[in-house]
Amino acid sequence: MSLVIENVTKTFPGQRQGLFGRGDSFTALDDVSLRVAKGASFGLVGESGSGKTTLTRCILRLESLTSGRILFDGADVHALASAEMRRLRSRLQIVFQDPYASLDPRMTIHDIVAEPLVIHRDVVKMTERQRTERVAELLLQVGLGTQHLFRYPHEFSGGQRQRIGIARALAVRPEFLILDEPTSALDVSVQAEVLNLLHRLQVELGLTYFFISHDLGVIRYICDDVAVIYRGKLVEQGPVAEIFDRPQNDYTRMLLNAMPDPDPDRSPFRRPAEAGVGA
Amino acid sequence: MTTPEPLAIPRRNQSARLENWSRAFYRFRQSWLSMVGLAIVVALIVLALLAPFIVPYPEHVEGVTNTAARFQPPSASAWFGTNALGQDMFSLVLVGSQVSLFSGLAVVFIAVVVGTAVGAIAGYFGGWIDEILMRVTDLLLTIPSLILAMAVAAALGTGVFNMIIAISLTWWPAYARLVRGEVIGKKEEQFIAAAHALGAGWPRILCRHILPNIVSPIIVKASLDMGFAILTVASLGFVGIGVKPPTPEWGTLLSGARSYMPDYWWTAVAPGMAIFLAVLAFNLLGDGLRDVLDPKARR
Amino acid sequence: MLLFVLRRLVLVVPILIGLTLLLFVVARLLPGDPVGLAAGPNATPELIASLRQEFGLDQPLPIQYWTYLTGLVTGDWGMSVFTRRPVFEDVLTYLPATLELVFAALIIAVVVGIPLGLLTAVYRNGVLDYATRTLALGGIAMPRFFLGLLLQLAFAAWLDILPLSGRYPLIEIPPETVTGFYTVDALIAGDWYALRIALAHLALPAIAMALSPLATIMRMMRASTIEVLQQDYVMTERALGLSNRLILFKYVLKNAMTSTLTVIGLYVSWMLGGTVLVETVFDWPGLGLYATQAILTQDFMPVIGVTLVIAIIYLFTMLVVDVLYGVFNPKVRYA
Amino acid sequence: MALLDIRNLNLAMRSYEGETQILHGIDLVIERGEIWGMVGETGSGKSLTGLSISRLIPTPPGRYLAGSIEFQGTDVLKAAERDMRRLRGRHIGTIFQDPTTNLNPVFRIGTQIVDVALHAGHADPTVLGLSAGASRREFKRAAREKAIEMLDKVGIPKAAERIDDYPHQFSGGMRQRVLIAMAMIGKPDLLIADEPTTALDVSVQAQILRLIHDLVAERNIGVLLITHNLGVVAQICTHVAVMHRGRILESGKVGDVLKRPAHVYTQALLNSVPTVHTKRGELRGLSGLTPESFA
Repeated sequence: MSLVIENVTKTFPGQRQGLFGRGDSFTALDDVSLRVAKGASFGLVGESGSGKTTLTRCILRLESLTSGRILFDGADVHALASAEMRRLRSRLQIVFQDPYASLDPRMTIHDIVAEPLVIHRDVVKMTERQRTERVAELLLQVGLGTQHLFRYPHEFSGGQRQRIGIARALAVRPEFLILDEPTSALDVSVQAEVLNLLHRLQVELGLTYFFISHDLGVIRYICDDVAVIYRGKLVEQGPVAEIFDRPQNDYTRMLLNAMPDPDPDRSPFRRPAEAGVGA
Repeated sequence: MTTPEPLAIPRRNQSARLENWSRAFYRFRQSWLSMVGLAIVVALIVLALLAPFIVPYPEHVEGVTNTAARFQPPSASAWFGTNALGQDMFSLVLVGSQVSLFSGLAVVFIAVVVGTAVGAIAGYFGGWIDEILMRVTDLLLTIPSLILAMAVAAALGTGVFNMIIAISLTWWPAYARLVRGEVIGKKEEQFIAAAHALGAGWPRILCRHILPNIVSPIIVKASLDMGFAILTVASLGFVGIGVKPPTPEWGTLLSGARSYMPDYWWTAVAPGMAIFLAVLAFNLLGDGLRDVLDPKARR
Repeated sequence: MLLFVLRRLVLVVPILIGLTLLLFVVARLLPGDPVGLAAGPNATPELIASLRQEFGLDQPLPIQYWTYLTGLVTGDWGMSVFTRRPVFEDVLTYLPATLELVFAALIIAVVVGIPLGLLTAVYRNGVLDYATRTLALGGIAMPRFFLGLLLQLAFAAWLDILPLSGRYPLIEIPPETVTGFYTVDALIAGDWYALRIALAHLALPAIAMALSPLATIMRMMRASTIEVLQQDYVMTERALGLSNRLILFKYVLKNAMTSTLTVIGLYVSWMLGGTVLVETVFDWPGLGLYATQAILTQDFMPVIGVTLVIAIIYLFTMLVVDVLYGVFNPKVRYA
Repeated sequence: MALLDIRNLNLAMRSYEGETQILHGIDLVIERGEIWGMVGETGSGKSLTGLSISRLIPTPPGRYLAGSIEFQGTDVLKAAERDMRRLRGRHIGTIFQDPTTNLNPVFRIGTQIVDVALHAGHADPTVLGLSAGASRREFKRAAREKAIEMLDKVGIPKAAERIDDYPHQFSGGMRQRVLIAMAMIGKPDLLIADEPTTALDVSVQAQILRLIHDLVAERNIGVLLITHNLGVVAQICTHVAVMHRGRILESGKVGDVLKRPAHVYTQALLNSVPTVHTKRGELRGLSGLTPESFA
């Protein structure tokens, strides 16, 4: 089972100006090709406007493709009939960036996590009682207690909500998980716990990760391979160790240098004399 | 896997939902203005329901006149005094509340149902469906609602049912625009993309995710609109296109009283104040609901 | 900017055509027999037939609509069966009275509403704030026609300082028409006596019409000012030492105006539609009275004429509001 | 006497649920030329401390229970509003986090920056290179000139033309530069920057930090940089104060605090940041900490 992206290009039509005129179109993805093997942890690094979110929406068929193909386990995602696509969705899930916006504020935690079980009830045959037990089991799996199963999202912290998002994604036992900057909205200490949780889940459930982030430290910690995307083009791709230690592309090199490192001695502003001595 | 110790699953008690509502009602109780509004609204509805049973002079309501007791000022026997035909104003106004309240309710109900349906479909599907539905809505919005309602009511003939149809015809577009805007706003939220990614179809997304999240602005507008619907019903009555006599209606009563101003002022003040109180009550209620339901609007 | 205005104009045409079609269908298909009413109870069949022929009511509907449409453009808006005069002529005579009333009410609502909204937003929860807010709630709830009656009762009947109704006393000669607005014409003619009479007659109906919009504009202005005051850029301006007066009247006001503008635009149509009520109370010879008589006699051509004029004025106002919105909000202008 | 001397600052904030104390005795001294980092997680009270220095927290709902904030000798908490207004913009410059919401959308950027320059100019004409008696027109002309000069200095290309553009015509990075120009145009002695680069991409963040560093070195001013990002602190700050739930747990030179942290919370924070060198499994969040460790 693997994800193959072949020469995907996506252009958005320009804004409609007046009745007839149309602004210039915008190319979000330009001939992107990459492969994610089963069980691997593939990282995609890019800044805002680089097209990384558009790519995830294309993989999930929330956006159409201008050209190119996306194959999931050999099946062409954008050619599937809607029924097959629905079944495929149970094997491919996503965790979003903003813990405050990715959970329906009007639903209890139980209903949120149980929703995939309800949607795919033809595949996952469960009674109401079994669904509740499965939800409780999932919450424990992501490190949450079951005592506030029927509470609403606004009663939880950012870190807890992100765990609920992960529980929902795991409900129908997917094989492939897309993580769209899952920890960038969290405090650094909470981020560490969520990253460790994700790592543990991958090992225990044999999941394949497609991990999107602008934080190179997070990518290094979670991913085996990485691709760097800049203005819709993949500028570099390969094993993390290789790319981080010997970047070939200027943009990658710039990103690596710009990333602030908590060790003062590595600061570009620090003239060696100044380090530790203070002005 | 973690060791499968017994899962402590709390009963699906409604405590969470209950607690939510009690906290909302606590905030509602904070502003006494909204409580006053709620009290009047409840009183009005109860009075309107009980009107036929508690009316002091039921025969006046059927049109019986008592010209001997013409133009009595407000007194113990006739709290609001009597009109040109000697009928007890209090009874007329009391029973008149039935027409105003229930037609107002009917107009808002029809407008909310039709408007929400049109707005949700136009907002969710966009494209040419949105274009067509919105052009029709804009078209109806350009027409001054009162005149069109008058024209339709006059052509279809007077009567409560025709009046309700006439007013709601020009009333639903406002809801269509409101719901369309809200749906377009909510459609972009991440939890909607999440529902898509889970494989949910458009009916589930629209009804289970989007609509519950836009219910508050609709409730607030509906409660504010109740007052204005009563006002429009009374306006039609005032212009002479309201209900067929002898059924009493606040607008017609006020219009009738006009010719006897300024000497017998109470014949006009009674129905006038009734309209004012009803509209004020629903506005206070609407304001209170907006502060509770729409946290952003908490001033 | 011009392109922005042109684009908006192009969008208005389809709505107008749609409007005439809708009105035409509504009027034609509705039951009710204007000719019968005009011809009188004991009219002979021949008289009714000739009347129908005279008004072209016997031709097939599409033809009637086409002649109607071409007529619209050339100023032939059909005949009023009741007044037996061209609708276009009637509309032209009654329109200025309604417009004068609506503009006067709008000016009162805006001139009083905007500053009051701003003040109550800045001095939130003060005595002024609570007083104006409760008054505003009362203002919105007060039916215009009932308010009209009360004003007549107080100022005309008991205090007798303002005329009870009517637009101009019959015994007086109104100033010669330039704009059709008595107040403006009197000013142009420099006839202070005529101006005083015109204003005296205009005062009560304008106030009755203005109270509800004034209250809503005030509340809208207050809400949007409060929202703007909570924006980040106001904190930055305050952090960089700009005075509260400069921040409020320059930086906050312009932002708050953008959202209040749309409400003002909507109120023009609400007022135009509602003139019939105030005109009935004050016997104000405007389009409202004319429309009411037409409706009561089921004479559909004037109703279409009046509704069309009011719809056109509404579309024109919305265009002006959009343009002003573009002036206030540069992002829209470059869209 | 120090540029900024905060002593035992205690602040409580009232919400409709009641009053909660936010700052529990903050002590901080900043001298000219020092770039102080104030690092802490959400809810640590770092932003409120920053806002207190220019007394931007309205009271109510805020209430200062105790302590003082002395800026060049004057106690900010007791100063008259008029004096405070003269301090803001002229002696204390402020930058906030989100460039998309900190510029007034319906005004040209020139209008806003010229107004700030005029304010500073009236407080001290020499800022605009004018004598006290200059006319209004001269003030306006000098202010616009200074604005263009400042925009150019912060790296806005073709500043003379772009001064009349609207905020929505600039990128996030450019807008942050405009905000820095506005904060620096009054020649302040202290710059308060609340998460200035959090909303920006890493590449733009590096340029903005470089800009702040150069401006500070050139004008020898004090800086309070509020952030949750330890990397930013390590990169640009000379000193750092670690905050947690309204208390400064540890403060001192960056080299000491970040290399040899004395407090267990600082150590835990440092261990939570995944750098390009962290090996998988090394990350440990705050799991090891108990409430006692903050006693």
